[in-house]
Amino acid sequence: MHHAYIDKFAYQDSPVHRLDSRVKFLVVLVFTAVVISLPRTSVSILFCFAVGPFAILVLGKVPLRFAFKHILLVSPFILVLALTFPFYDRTPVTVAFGPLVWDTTLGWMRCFTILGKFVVTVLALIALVSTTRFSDLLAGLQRLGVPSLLVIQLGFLYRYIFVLIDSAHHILRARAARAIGKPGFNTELKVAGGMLGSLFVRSLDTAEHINVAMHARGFDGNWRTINKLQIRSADYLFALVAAAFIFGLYFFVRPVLQ
Amino acid sequence: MSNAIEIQNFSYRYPDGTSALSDINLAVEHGLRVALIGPNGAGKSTLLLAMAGFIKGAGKVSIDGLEVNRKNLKEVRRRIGCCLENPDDQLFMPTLFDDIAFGPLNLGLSPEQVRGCVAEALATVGLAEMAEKAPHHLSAGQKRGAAVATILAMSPKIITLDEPDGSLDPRHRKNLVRLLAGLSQTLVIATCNMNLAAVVADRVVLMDSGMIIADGDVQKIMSDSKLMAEHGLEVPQKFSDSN
Amino acid sequence: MSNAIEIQNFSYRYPDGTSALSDINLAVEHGLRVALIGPNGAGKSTLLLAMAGFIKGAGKVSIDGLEVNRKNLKEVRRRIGCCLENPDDQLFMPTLFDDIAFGPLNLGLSPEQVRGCVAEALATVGLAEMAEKAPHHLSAGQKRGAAVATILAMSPKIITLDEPDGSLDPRHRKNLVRLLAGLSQTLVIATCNMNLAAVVADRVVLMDSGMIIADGDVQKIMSDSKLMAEHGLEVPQKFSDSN
Amino acid sequence: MHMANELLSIPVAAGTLAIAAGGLGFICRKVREVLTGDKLPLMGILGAFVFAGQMVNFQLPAMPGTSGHMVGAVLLAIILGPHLGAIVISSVVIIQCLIFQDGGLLALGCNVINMALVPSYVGYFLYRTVTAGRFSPVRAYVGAMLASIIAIEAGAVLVPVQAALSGVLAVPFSTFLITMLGVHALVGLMEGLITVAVLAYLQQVRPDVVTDTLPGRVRLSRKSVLVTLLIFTVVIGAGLSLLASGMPDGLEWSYAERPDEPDFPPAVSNEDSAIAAVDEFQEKYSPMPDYSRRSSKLGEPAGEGMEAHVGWTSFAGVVGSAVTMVVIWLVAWLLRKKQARTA
Ligand SMILES: Nc1ncnc2c1ncn2[C@@H]1O[C@H](COP(=O)(O)OP(=O)(O)OP(=O)(O)O)[C@@H](O)[C@H]1O
Ligand SMILES: Nc1ncnc2c1ncn2[C@@H]1O[C@H](COP(=O)(O)OP(=O)(O)OP(=O)(O)O)[C@@H](O)[C@H]1O
Ligand SMILES: [Mg+2]
Ligand SMILES: [Mg+2]
Repeated sequence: MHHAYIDKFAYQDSPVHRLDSRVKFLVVLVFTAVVISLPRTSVSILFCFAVGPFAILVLGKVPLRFAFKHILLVSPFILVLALTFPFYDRTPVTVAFGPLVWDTTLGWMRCFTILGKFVVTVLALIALVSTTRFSDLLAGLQRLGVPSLLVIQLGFLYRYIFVLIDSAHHILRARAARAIGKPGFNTELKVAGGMLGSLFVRSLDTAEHINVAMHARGFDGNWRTINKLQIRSADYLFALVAAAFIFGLYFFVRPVLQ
Repeated sequence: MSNAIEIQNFSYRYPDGTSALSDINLAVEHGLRVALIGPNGAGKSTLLLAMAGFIKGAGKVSIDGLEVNRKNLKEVRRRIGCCLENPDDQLFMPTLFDDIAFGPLNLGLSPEQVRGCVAEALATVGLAEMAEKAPHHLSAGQKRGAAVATILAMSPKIITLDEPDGSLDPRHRKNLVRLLAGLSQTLVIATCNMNLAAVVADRVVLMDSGMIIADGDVQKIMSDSKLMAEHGLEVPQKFSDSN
Repeated sequence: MSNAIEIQNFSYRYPDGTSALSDINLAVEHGLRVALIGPNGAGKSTLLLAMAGFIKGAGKVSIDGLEVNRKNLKEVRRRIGCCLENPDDQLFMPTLFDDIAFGPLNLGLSPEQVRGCVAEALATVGLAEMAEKAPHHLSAGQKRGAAVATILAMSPKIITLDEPDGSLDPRHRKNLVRLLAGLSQTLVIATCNMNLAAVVADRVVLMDSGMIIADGDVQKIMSDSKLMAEHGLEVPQKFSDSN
Repeated sequence: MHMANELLSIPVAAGTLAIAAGGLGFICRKVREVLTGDKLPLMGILGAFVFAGQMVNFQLPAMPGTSGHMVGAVLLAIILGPHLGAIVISSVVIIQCLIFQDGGLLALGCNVINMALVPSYVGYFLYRTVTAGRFSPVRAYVGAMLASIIAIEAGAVLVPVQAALSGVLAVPFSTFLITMLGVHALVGLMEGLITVAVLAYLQQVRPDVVTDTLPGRVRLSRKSVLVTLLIFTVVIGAGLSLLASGMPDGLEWSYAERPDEPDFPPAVSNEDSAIAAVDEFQEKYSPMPDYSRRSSKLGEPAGEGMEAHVGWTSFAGVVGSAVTMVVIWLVAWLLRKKQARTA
């Protein structure tokens, strides 16, 4: 599966990895909100904001090629939408960039802004996820008030997505090995239903076994975990720097670049 | 002193009507290593489930002197730890540490105690540095070890293991044997691998079609080639050499 | 005549960067039974996948003289039938009959021919009466047989099997050996069970860390205890007895 | 289907996040009372199943090269009941956002509403209505089909509505709406077919799963469903009428006044009452008023002096950022190299 290993860099070690997941999450949330509320036609300020996630990715030893490859993977929907702007908004504008001056339309400007915002916010999210173990992120979310039922679900999901995706792949392989001719749509559907059904039945079995395994270890309906999170001075420092970066850009640099 | 495991006239039928166990009688003393052998579908896994009270059938099951019933269930599960056939079913938390801590936490230990338990259990199976890994990033052999560690961390008096050597290569299998041989608890191991049974067990219980066919000395049962062949098994290397 | 399987300088890396196969060269003549042995993670399963064109790496793979590429894929799959590691993955239809009929139907056989194929394949693996059962009601051993039958029903010229003896008891294992010995097709069997390899194979290929370490005579390779131990394997009963 | 951050304004994002969080919190609390520990792994695994199930694709008949796959919300709602189904699908959506970056962090509220809450409840209610009484396979299949199509459409309708309320769209609202409805009619149809196919398979091999769980452990009272539907309808209706009134000719929809066509009636201007209200709301309550949204300064060609000024500062900004990035990268590279040498 193409993105099965999105979190593989989360298991490295670096100063960014050691930061508390709650702080990182909140910083990324604020960062995203601020980037989204930037003016709709200013592209250059986005470059300044991009420095933030870029720094995290570099400090966190996440290869940039990986991050950009991933952005490409998730971009089709927004790409289509962004490309509608030039069609509907043909207001002519003149853009000057350093020594270059050229004519274009407002639609194109907004198209690029949207794409730019998309890249910057996804980059920030990738920076978060690839420098934070998902288990830590979950623990952080729980401490931030997400209901524990949801956190448990997310934990199970994270654990078993890869197991079941592997099974799905294997089943698909088995079909491919024997699906040589051109079956009709009916057969296709019946087979797909069968494959999903058998995957489903197997999921039910797995769930039953896990239930046994949980109860075998004294589970009584109350979910207990050990708190491993702890906010240290490095986290305060990071929050401070991040806030200075985000709001500094927003309040001081953005008006100038306007 | 009471026996570690005592089963009297136990029978069980799966909801779809399959009779999986019929009239099982079994007593296992403390500190013994018992191998439960038998062909596919003999009822080995079902019997292990019955011991930990996961299925309720006709008859009586006692663990460490406690009768298994709804009231005692918690106490029973504290004394018997069971490791399932597929390690993927056993490891359900996002990290190995959380997974192994799950049992001790439910036992009500303090965070420090839990940390101690986990570290010790991981060290026993040689996965000390893997604590923060996600279980789905482990290899098959490591998963198997981790699954055993989840049980060890609870230090139950009795441990049951279902096909602990499935899909392991010879080297990993040897490591497993060494690990099992080093345990001091009462062990019940269900397996179709006669060589594993022969090497690890102090006593052998042969099952087929939901019944106990033979029960006793390892050498005596496992070198009886007629009995073994009758139940779809074979004499292990260890005893066929000596014959 | 061309070889049944011919692999030249084949390398493969999984998307996560694991190098699973590096510079594999292998040629298998028609009608041969080859055992692919090696420790867990050696790359056996990956190599089998490469043969049926499920993964594309650097290098060339030819099946029965046809190069495996996108254009030839359908024709290649008609000639090579591959049975996956886990029988649950192989059986996805509601009844055993449907499952085994799936391949022949895709080959474009008429309903009568399909019925004939299915009956024959089921008879070969001894599951003739089970045709109308749901696959998940079968025991592990029966599932394994059924998975093999799905391939047999298509009568490909070349069959690859991945750990065909996993979770089987000794009797079922013996049946499997008999079944495999009775096949006239070219066979490639990946296994960590040295005894199976020793009994069934005409030729042995030893893999480790994605490379072919040794390739040749069964007796010569498998009785070399130093070589075997180095790669986490062991000398099978057959050859250790004779030593 | 996944809503993106960029299509939302801060107030809409915050509002939908609050609604989604409130809704999920409420469901979790409600379910906690009746949920036994036994259901936890089942829910988790079925969530993972939805992920895996989306990999199982099949060829569509009409359009070679495209393939359909399941969405899963309706199937889970049928099997687990609406509350548990909603929680499971919500966690799927959250994982899609956090691990796979499908849909942004701010859009999470919208996505949970559109893809989890609405389809689960709408789908379950329709399925229940059709299959009410005794179970029969035909009813189940018809119900599942209907539930799938309508539940998915209901979620899909919300995407253009949310985008329009945020005031981001360039595409005319109606065009976007029709496109979304059209695409999702197909998605819903596929979902329906596949849900039926899976139910048919289950009916054959695990009839207990299909029939036993049908009533759903957690009952949904008809009244609460009707009230929810009512609120839902009112919100959508209000949103739609709000938008409709903002479109003088009902079709053209553009934010910019068009200097190229001086006679062109400003499609949406600050005078326009409804949009102005939204606007004012945004200005007032959003922490960062999006003031440049209709800034005429940008819409018009900039004056000579202005142009030069703007051009050079943005140039400086971009170059400065690029230099900073290079410096960061170099420093990190040097540090790593030093580390490698000492290690
Ligand atoms: N969930 C189930 N529902 C119905 N029948 C079952 C179920 N699980 C097992 N059985 C049946 O019960 C019998 C005993 O199964 P069990 O799993 O205990 O065998 P086993 O000795 O562990 O076999 P194996 O060596 O294959 O693991 C078999 O006939 C099997 O088909
Ligand atoms: N889907 C995958 N993604 C990434 N790495 C994989 C994947 N599947 C296998 N690998 C890795 O590729 C290597 C070869 O795996 P393979 O499954 O071919 O081994 P094998 O010889 O079949 O082992 P086993 O005896 O355990 O079946 C291993 O290191 C394994 O971890
Ligand atoms: Mg078993
Ligand atoms: Mg393998």
